[in-house]
Amino acid sequence: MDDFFTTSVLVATAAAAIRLATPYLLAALGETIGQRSGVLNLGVDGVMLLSAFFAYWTVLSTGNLWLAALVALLVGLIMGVIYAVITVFFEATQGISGIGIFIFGLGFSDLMFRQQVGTPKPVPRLPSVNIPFLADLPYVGEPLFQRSLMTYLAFGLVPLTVVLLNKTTFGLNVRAVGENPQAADSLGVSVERTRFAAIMIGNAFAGLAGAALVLQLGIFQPNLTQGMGFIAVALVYFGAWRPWGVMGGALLYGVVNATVLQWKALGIIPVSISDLAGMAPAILTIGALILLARRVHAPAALTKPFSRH
Amino acid sequence: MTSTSNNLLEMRGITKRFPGVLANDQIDFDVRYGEVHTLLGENGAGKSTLVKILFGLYQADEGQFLLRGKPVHIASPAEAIAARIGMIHQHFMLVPTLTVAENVALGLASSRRPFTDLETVSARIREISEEHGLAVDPSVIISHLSVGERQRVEIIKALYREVELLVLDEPTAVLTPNEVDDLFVILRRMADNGQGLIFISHKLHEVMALSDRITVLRNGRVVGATTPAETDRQKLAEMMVGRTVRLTPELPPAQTAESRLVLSNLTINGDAETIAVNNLSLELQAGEILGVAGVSGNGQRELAEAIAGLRPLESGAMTLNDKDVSLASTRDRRNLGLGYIPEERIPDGAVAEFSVSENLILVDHAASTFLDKGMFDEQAIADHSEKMVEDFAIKTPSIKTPTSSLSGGNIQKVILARELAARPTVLLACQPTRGVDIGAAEYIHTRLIEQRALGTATILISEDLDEVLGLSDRIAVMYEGQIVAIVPRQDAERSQIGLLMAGATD
Amino acid sequence: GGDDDTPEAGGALTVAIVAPSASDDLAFTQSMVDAVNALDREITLSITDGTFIVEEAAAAIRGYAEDGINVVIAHGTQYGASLAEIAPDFPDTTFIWGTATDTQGLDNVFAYHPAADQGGYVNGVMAAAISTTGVIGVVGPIEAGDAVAYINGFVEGAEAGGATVNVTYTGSFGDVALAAEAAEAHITNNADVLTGSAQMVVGAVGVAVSNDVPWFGTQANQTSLAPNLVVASQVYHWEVVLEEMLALRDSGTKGGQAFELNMANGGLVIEFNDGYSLPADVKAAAEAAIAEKSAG
Amino acid sequence: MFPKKGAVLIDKLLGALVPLMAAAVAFALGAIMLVALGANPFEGLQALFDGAFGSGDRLAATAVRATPLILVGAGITIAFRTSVINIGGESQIIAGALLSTVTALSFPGLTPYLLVPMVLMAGFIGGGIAGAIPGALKAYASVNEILSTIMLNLIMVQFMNYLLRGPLIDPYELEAGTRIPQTQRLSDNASLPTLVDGTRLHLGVPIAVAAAVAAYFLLWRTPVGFRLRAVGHSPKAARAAGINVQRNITLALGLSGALAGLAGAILVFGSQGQRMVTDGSAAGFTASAGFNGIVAALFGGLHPLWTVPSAFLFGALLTGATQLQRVLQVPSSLAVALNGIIVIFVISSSRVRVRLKKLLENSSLINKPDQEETTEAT
Ligand SMILES: Nc1ncnc2c1ncn2[C@@H]1O[C@H](COP(=O)(O)OP(=O)(O)OP(=O)(O)O)[C@@H](O)[C@H]1O
Ligand SMILES: Nc1ncnc2c1ncn2[C@@H]1O[C@H](COP(=O)(O)OP(=O)(O)OP(=O)(O)O)[C@@H](O)[C@H]1O
Ligand SMILES: [Mg+2]
Ligand SMILES: [Mg+2]
Repeated sequence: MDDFFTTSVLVATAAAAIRLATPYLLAALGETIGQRSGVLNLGVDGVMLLSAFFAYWTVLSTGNLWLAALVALLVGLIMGVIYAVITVFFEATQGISGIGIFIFGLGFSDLMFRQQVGTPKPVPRLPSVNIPFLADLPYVGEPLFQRSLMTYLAFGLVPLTVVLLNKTTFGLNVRAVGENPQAADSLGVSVERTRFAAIMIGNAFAGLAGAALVLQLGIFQPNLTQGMGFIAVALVYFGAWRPWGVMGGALLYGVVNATVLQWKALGIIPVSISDLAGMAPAILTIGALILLARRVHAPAALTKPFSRH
Repeated sequence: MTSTSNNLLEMRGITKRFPGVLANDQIDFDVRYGEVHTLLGENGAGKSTLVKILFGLYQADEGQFLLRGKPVHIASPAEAIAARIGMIHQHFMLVPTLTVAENVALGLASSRRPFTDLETVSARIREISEEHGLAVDPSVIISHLSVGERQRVEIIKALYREVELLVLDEPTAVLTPNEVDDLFVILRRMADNGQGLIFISHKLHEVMALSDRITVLRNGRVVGATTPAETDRQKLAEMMVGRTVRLTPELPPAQTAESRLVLSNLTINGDAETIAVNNLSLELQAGEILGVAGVSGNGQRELAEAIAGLRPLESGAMTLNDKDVSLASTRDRRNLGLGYIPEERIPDGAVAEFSVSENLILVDHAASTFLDKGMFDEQAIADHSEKMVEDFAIKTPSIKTPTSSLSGGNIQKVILARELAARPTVLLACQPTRGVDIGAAEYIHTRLIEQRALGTATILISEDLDEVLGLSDRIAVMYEGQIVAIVPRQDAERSQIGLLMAGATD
Repeated sequence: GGDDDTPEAGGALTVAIVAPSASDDLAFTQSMVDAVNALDREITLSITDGTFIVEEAAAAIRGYAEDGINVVIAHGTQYGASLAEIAPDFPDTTFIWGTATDTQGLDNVFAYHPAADQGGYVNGVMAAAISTTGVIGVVGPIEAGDAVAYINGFVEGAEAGGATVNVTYTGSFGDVALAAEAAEAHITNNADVLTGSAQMVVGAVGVAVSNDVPWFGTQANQTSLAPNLVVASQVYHWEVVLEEMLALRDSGTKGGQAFELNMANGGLVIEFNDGYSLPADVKAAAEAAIAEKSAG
Repeated sequence: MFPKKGAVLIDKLLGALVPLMAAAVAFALGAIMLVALGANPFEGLQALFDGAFGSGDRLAATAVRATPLILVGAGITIAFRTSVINIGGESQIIAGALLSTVTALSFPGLTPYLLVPMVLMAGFIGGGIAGAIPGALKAYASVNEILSTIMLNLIMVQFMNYLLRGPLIDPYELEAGTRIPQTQRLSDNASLPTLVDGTRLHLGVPIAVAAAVAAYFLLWRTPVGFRLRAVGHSPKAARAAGINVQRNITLALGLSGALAGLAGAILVFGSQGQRMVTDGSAAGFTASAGFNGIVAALFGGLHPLWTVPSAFLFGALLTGATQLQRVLQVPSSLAVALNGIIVIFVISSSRVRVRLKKLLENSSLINKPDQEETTEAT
């Protein structure tokens, strides 16, 4: 245990935690916006897989990381259009259509990978960018201010999302539509358009999450996300539909994962029970949900399709 | 006598079909500047449909209308608002988690796009409150407001948008007498300012009090138009229903016997951990109807839920037919002879998606008479349902019809049928005729009096003072979680009860 | 049923592989595909990969047998039970099954398994020698199969060289992200040499590359993953035992024997990467270790 | 009278046609993908078909493949009718498999007549518990079931890995040092008898079909199902009527999980492996039946009976995919992608169906006679 509580290890763990948290945070923030408008998207994981693959493929063939991120964003938007049409215009059951998107993403990214790439080849990873001065701070400098631009983007989007939801007209519409679509409709706010936009933004974020994952790992392989997208959805509830809360959840998740890995590496967790340790994050999330669930208020119209008749 | 010039709105030959229903049939209807024009009619007569068409929520199949003399086509609420038409729905159109200001700002262009400009909005709201005497704080969250206050917010929304034509669909269904009076003052002032109002209500004294003109619908057709001067409640009722109705039932003297329900020192918490019912005691006799009068929000709802077993007691005890039921489940209480007609017929009283038949057996579905070797005996259930539909004159295409497509009054009859069929010894009836047309209301009242004759002990909780006065052997007035007075029928007086409801202690 | 076959010695063969992971995973499955391609006979090869599920694999195995394929390689321990049911129905077909130490008494089934610990030991010796911090990180999937054998051998060799070895089993064959973070964790605990087993190590290799840390591979030659950081890979040359099996088949023995892949029979080979400049003495030590293991 | 019949007929027709059309479109897309992969779509279809129905044995394989989908699907419909969404199929399958495995390990010598029912019951119970947990969490702690079931999926996989590597691992694996994470081969007394010799068709198949039928009767012919549906539509009305909402929510997820658990037991004792083995992922054992079951249920219009043919269809798709890969060397993940597309189309089509219905009814003669009814009714 002592060799865990050394500055170098703790700092490294913190760094790992933030690295791990980045894709979760991006995906969960997007999902938050969608859910505040009353749309549950369980397809996040599928969208992440697709965008991750296409980002990887782009780097592989062009070597351009930024192009890759852009491509991932586009993939997210395309999936956004599809999901929006399914849920907003066809008023499909959201829980299940999300699963459809997930299964499709899982299969199609796998298919594309086997056809186009096959052998996983490492690609360049995002360089870490040091923030002047801050980067040199003791302890916090390395984990917080020597990160990749994707990480800065993810955490920078948190306050932006807060402003978007609470200070803009669009945000007001989103919150109204997620609580009482009939009321919004009766005041001439287009429920369809608002939800459509919210879904698009949400999926764009999911696309970025996929990019972040690949650009941090420098590799892709089938089912790369291993269910990250689903956890991202859980984090939205965990964060009580508030961006800061969601960020807290993502960080907590990152910390637990990073710590478990460190402890495995240090032999603090014996190999014989390493699987049990792997349950920790999920159990923690459920525990937190049990404590929080009663207190928080979910968007009243969440998962409820809207129509006038 | 209506010439386009002084007409704010003219609807001509409006027809609207729904699957299996002709909701509006060639309706002509107009509203003049500065008048309150009332739409009257039974449940399902077509009132809401007509105004929903006006507001762009539904599209008419036939007919067209002129606004300020010009033909217009309104495809959506947005267009209606643009045309300075406002609508106040029976079920509030407010976002409970947002503030008053945010609710008002919703859908309006902001001066600081893309950002909201709540300061300006709040300021304007205060001005409006001033002008019209509508006191509300723009910064409070809706869910913290009383029903009456929410109603005010709805009106502010309309005034903020400077509507010229305001539609109110059963705005008073959930208001208390005092709140209704306040509302009418405001509406009258708006009319005097030259705005036109369309008013929908099932309460005839309101209609008589507020209207300049009255148009009566039946089965989607206009069956007559009149003015308060030319008519009275009795005549109106007959116009609506198409037959004579007895508005005030007469009550044979009660033959009270042993006590059925005893509430001793009940204290009950409200939703917000506040004390809603405070040390309340009450005894209910067989064969009597005890009316509970009171301004809503004084603990009636919590009391009812506690009696039904849907809300725990903080302290006190409750016996039902001499059994202590303080901790008993709803099912146990029902098995002990409790019947319960909830305040909200949908979603509390009946399952909207269930067929009429399914709702009729919602409580007793497991009764042996409906079962055959553990499985449902479809035939037995069908027979039972058909009988209920007939006995209670429920207007429905078939017993398989989804309950959601019945009118409010008929849904209420389904619930009544179910609860009475169980032959309750104690009946808890909450707002049994809210939003129900007088035809149905009269019918429900007769049924309640029948039960009384059969020895059922009934608690009637209602905000409709006429109903309470008309039906009760004793009237208990609730104020701030306590019963401030119990007045016997013979010496009950409208004005005095009203004072007690308002908290006046003599 | 396949009865139009049994070709003459050394003649053309139809071979099929059914394997649990991707045929180009640079690990377990690819090692077998490469091996079959390395056989010097005229062979038409068809592959069904990514079928970890026994039921799917069984369908494929039976399907190939029905199509009259001469030799069906069931490249996964878990396929054993299905084989026990299918093999008897196709006496003319040779089934090759591994990794397994016995043939379940089926006379048209050959079994094979690698002594992966041998190469592990040699890699361990080299790792200990080139490590300056004396700390070495190992990333494993779940503590199972030849991964365990390799890692145990590696630990033994490295500790013989006086290094401390930290082993992390991520708990999954698939989770690249976890493998990567596990590698990062090792590096922060100042490991300056890494190795690992199974298909998810590509994640760990990525980390090795960006931290410029040497890497030891196993199962297949992983040089392509990090051209100048992979020191050496233990490569499975299944063709050695495959040749023996096919020879037996030609001579009419359709199965019934189990084979071990080891350094003695040349089935396990340490392939050094010329892209990495390995100190002469270390290479010498490695060769010594190889000789020792080859002696058995 | 006629018009109502007409309406019902139209509804039924659309009900059957629309999903099929949706599936057709999805398959068209699949064909396009095949072309993109440079394969001849007709050969592809041919291979799919041949792989699924080509021989008695393959037909049986398809049925076997459909079995867990039927069970999970039936469970999904029960949950859905109570308006709880069960994404936890994977964890419930595993829980059932584990408990039945332990049972078989504990009484290896027992006669099949006892042991087979016992392992099936164990699976049912194991899955039931894994389902009831999120059920209770939702009912009593208002934890969203979608999340708790997802989390439980993650937890159960790790738990399975732990058991199969440690407490339950085949002793032989330890001494041989190969340490494959699998149990020893379980007692043959527990294995499900095959119904047709020379095929894989085993007792699990009829059991699954029976379970689906039972689910149907439960939901629409018994008070238990009545209560579940009442709670599903309107918890408030149910509660006011004296129905225990919390208990019924728990029950719904419990039953849903129990059926999945039964599937888990069948996966173990109906398979040739006759043992549990893991590759570290859930799919490695369940073949994603927990998710594909949702697809099957959906395609069956969330009706237990329709789930059976629909599950068979997806079973065919999945077994066919193996052949597809063998013959055309097309990755079997194509089938997965196709599944996704089918879900998307079918789920969307249900709305299309409603729109079509409204259209037909409003335009056609259907409502006119009804009007007279309503008018003369006064
Ligand atoms: N969206 C709809 N779909 C189908 N039928 C409808 C719809 N809206 C109304 N109807 C039917 O049209 C008829 C008229 O309904 P409407 O709401 O206009 O009655 P109403 O006069 O408002 O009744 P109430 O006094 O109960 O409010 C009723 O039979 C109702 O069932
Ligand atoms: N989708 C629908 N299908 C059939 N009838 C409907 C539908 N929606 C509403 N109705 C009926 O249209 C009428 C108007 O609906 P509204 O919201 O005004 O309720 P209501 O009739 O006023 O009853 P309540 O006063 O209890 O709300 C009601 O009779 C209702 O039953
Ligand atoms: Mg109405
Ligand atoms: Mg009404």
